[in-house]
Amino acid sequence: MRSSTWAYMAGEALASLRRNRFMTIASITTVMLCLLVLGAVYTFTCNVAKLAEVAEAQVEIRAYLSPKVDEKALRAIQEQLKQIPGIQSFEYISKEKALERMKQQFGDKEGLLDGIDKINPLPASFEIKVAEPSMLSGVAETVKALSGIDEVDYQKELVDKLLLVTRTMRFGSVLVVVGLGVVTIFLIANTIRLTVYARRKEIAIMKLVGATDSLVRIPLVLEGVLLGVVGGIAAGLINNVVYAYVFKTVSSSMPFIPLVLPQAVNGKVLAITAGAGIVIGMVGSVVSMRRFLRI
Amino acid sequence: MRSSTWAYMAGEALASLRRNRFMTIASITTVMLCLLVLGAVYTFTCNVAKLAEVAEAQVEIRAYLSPKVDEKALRAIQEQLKQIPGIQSFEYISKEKALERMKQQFGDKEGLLDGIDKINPLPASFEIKVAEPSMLSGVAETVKALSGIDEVDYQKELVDKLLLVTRTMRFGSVLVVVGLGVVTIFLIANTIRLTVYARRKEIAIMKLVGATDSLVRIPLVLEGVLLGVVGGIAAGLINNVVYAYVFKTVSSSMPFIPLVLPQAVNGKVLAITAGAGIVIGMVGSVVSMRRFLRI
Amino acid sequence: MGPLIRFVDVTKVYENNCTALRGINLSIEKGEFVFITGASGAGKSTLLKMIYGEEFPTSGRVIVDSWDVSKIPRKKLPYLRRSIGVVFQDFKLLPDRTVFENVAFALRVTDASRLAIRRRVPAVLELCGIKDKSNCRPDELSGGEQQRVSLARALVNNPILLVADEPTGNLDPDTARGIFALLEDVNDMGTTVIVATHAQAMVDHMRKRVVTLRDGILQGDEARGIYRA
Amino acid sequence: MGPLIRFVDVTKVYENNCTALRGINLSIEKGEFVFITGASGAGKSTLLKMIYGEEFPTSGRVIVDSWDVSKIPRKKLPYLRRSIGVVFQDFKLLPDRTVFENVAFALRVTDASRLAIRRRVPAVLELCGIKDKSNCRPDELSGGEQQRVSLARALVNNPILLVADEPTGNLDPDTARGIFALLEDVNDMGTTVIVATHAQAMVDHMRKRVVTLRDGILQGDEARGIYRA
Ligand SMILES: Nc1ncnc2c1ncn2[C@@H]1O[C@H](COP(=O)(O)OP(=O)(O)OP(=O)(O)O)[C@@H](O)[C@H]1O
Ligand SMILES: Nc1ncnc2c1ncn2[C@@H]1O[C@H](COP(=O)(O)OP(=O)(O)OP(=O)(O)O)[C@@H](O)[C@H]1O
Ligand SMILES: [Mg+2]
Ligand SMILES: [Mg+2]
Repeated sequence: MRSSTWAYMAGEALASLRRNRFMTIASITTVMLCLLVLGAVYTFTCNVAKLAEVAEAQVEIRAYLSPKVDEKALRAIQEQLKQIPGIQSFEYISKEKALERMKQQFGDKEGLLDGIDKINPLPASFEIKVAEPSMLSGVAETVKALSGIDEVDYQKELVDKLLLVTRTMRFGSVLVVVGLGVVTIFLIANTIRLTVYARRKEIAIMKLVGATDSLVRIPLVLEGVLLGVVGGIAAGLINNVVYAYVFKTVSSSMPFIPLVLPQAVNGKVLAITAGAGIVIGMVGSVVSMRRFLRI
Repeated sequence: MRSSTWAYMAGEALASLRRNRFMTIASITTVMLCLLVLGAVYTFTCNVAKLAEVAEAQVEIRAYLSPKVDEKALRAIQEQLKQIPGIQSFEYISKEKALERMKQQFGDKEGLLDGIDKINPLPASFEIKVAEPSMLSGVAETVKALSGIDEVDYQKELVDKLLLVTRTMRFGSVLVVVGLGVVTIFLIANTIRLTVYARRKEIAIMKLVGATDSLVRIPLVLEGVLLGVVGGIAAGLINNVVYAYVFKTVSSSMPFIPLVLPQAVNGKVLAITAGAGIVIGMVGSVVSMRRFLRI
Repeated sequence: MGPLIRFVDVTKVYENNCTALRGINLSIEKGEFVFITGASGAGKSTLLKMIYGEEFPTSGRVIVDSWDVSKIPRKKLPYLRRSIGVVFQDFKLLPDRTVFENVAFALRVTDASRLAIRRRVPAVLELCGIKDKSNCRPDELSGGEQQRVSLARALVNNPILLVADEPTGNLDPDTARGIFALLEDVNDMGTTVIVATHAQAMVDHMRKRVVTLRDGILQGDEARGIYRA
Repeated sequence: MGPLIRFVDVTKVYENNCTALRGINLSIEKGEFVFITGASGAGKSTLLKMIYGEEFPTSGRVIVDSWDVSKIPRKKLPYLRRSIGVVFQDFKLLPDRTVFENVAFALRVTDASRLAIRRRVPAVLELCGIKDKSNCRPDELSGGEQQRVSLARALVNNPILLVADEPTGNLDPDTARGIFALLEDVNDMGTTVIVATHAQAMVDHMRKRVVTLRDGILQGDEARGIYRA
């Protein structure tokens, strides 16, 4: 095709968007709203994943030292712990610190535990964080085998529960995003099909006058792409602005809730919405046109 | 209008759905998918509210008894607690029980605390649940004033955080449902507008042949209502089945997660989706028709 | 009683500034048979559209029966249109209904009974020679067949006024003659008939009143006239 | 070289079991001017539609130029259609484009240059007497004007074959005469012209080949014939 034909097709796509203003507005808002929801759910999902991660990072192994362990033996154990793969970090909790913590747990009423001070039945211990919650039992075994370690405890039940929940959360949110993605594709494709359907007679006329499939299809596909890109970018930007605001509000009033940084997620959201807009707009118009081109 | 005209209009709505099969399918799927998402989010929201409620129910006041309190004084305090409005329930924790609990908190290593047994520095206490977390401070004050109560503690900071989070969750989920409701209205109305738009020429012809607005409008509105009701009920039923399944799965594998009973939410979801379908279908078609009737 | 239709100083300027009619003054009595002639684009269709309220005058007044069409309230318009049968130049058939349903629709708008519809529609289809196509949709018909469906719809509820815009443009001379004979019959039974047409031979043969437009101006109005453009 | 168009035992039965053509055998040489006549519903439009591939024969073969239209691959169809100019009975104008754009579209499909479009389109609009409506959309035109736009579009890329289905049904006799003169000119310059028409006076006056259909059967084929239906 000569370049003026390409120029014509591009111009035609734009002109058609202008002429069918009603349908243009209807489809852009549809694309935008669908992708807005998709983007929002994706952002939410990222935060769920982050929450799961933070929760898992709380999990730790407590290794109680035998009372016989002296300063030198302690250092030896520390050296050994550093060698064990899967241990991310560990902290030594002396007998005194353990008692202090216990008192704190009982709030203001420290005086009540005063009697215990002289005895201090609490053992010294290590608090060990592992890189992956799944490594817990392995690391626990290894640590238990070290000489000087009396007992190892990692609240297996609680950890198992936690892992079950976080895994379900991750799986559930992937499921939700995929499901919503499918819904979005359907909704946008449906709208584009309706706009193409509304023009089936024009398509037939063009074909009868001798237009090739491409000459009919390219402007319409361009139209679909333009609808998709405008709606998608709008959805992405709105999402970005709103999330930045939510992040600011929540992290100032509830700093203890771990949120994903806007910088970390906004780019992806924009890419997803714009990308989905383009692809669905294009594929949607190509597919919906097919049957009307058979003339 | 005579009854045969009404019959005609009803028949016409059905016939039109059949004739425009393509648009019928497109709009029913749109209605269904939109309301599916709305229903799912509503169900999720109910569970968020439940979670918040359960979390808030964990909040309790601990009132420590002075060591001087004897059997009779204890009974007097219990009587007084029963009178205080805002207290939902309370439990007496004796010194022995307190110690036992502490031992449990330290897991397997009970032996280590053996020495403490003879002393038992822990005080007896009441665990008090209030009806509303907002009543906490008031109830705490009242309880503290009782004779025989040494100290009152309710982890104010933690409770404040919790209340902030649960309140935000509740507010957030209302916002999400409302926002998504608006999106749903737009999406469905858009689709219905496109289908009405596709028939603007037919509407014009009917008007030119002498049809009143009602004769054109009623069948089209009936169509919109049918689309809405079918899509809405389908969405509601799918939601119900899926949630029943999710509930069964989660409550058997993760019984510690508090989920709303399907019986408690499914009816509402069905009512919401079917209701929204009908209303949006009806209003959507009435509104989109208006400009095409001016002929 | 005055004339059935009166145009008083009617001018029509379309939105694109195209002036279709200029200062038209015209009276048509009840029971008349009038041909409207004129070259393509002279304003014949525009004139007819003002009678049944598809277009409204930019200035001047159009009075039909007791209605002032130029300022009829939207609510009343359907009642005016029902009393007028219109054969549209472009047929205006409902594309996804059968021939029967298309014709029946003009009865349904008048809230006619089921029985009336079942009796009247086939009779009119027979009259227009398309009874065998009752169950076809318009896009399954030839051009001339569609035109006759449009005519059948215009006749079906015995209008007091029949407005036909080029009702035989797609018909062979024989069929056209039949249609004109039909229009004459309808007129004989009291219906006022206004026909915009290019069928010179028919106009010349029938010797009815001929109103001629040229460039939107009323150029001629002869009682027993012949075709002029 | 054989004839430009050949119908061999062509029968057309539409999906609703309506038989539009039965065993048609017909040859049209390059450069001929042929009228197709016949009553409304005789099958004229169906016959024409088979030439440019809007409908395909149920049995038999249709050969146009070097193409076997009855089994042309979908990909090739546009190229056949471009070499044929068609005036559709129902005009088939693109509703949301101007007259200029509608006519230009038939050039665009041939990948014509911008210059060619700017030169050729106004010339053809002039020829058909609708140059002053260049910037109007079809719904701003009278019936006859739309018909002439359809004609202009058919002529614009100098087709080797012009197929006109009732091209003067909405035109006054004077304008119609002009159009027929135009068709004769085009024919004189070498284009084969096939016209389905009910314009008895014109057919009788021009004395060209007349092919007559009746109920889908080829009823007559006279070299210098007169109108028959
Ligand atoms: N909707 C419209 N908008 C703008 N201009 C219009 C419109 N309808 C008609 N016109 C113009 O008004 C003039 C008269 O049109 P009209 O349809 O009345 O002609 P007509 O006499 O019926 O012609 P024909 O015999 O070709 O049907 C024409 O020049 C036409 O272009
Ligand atoms: N798409 C279709 N589906 C079914 N039947 C059709 C279809 N098109 C035409 N017909 C039927 O085929 C027959 C021939 O139609 P055609 O359009 O060829 O007639 P025609 O000679 O052009 O008539 P006219 O002069 O009225 O235009 C008619 O009886 C018509 O009802
Ligand atoms: Mg006209
Ligand atoms: Mg025809």
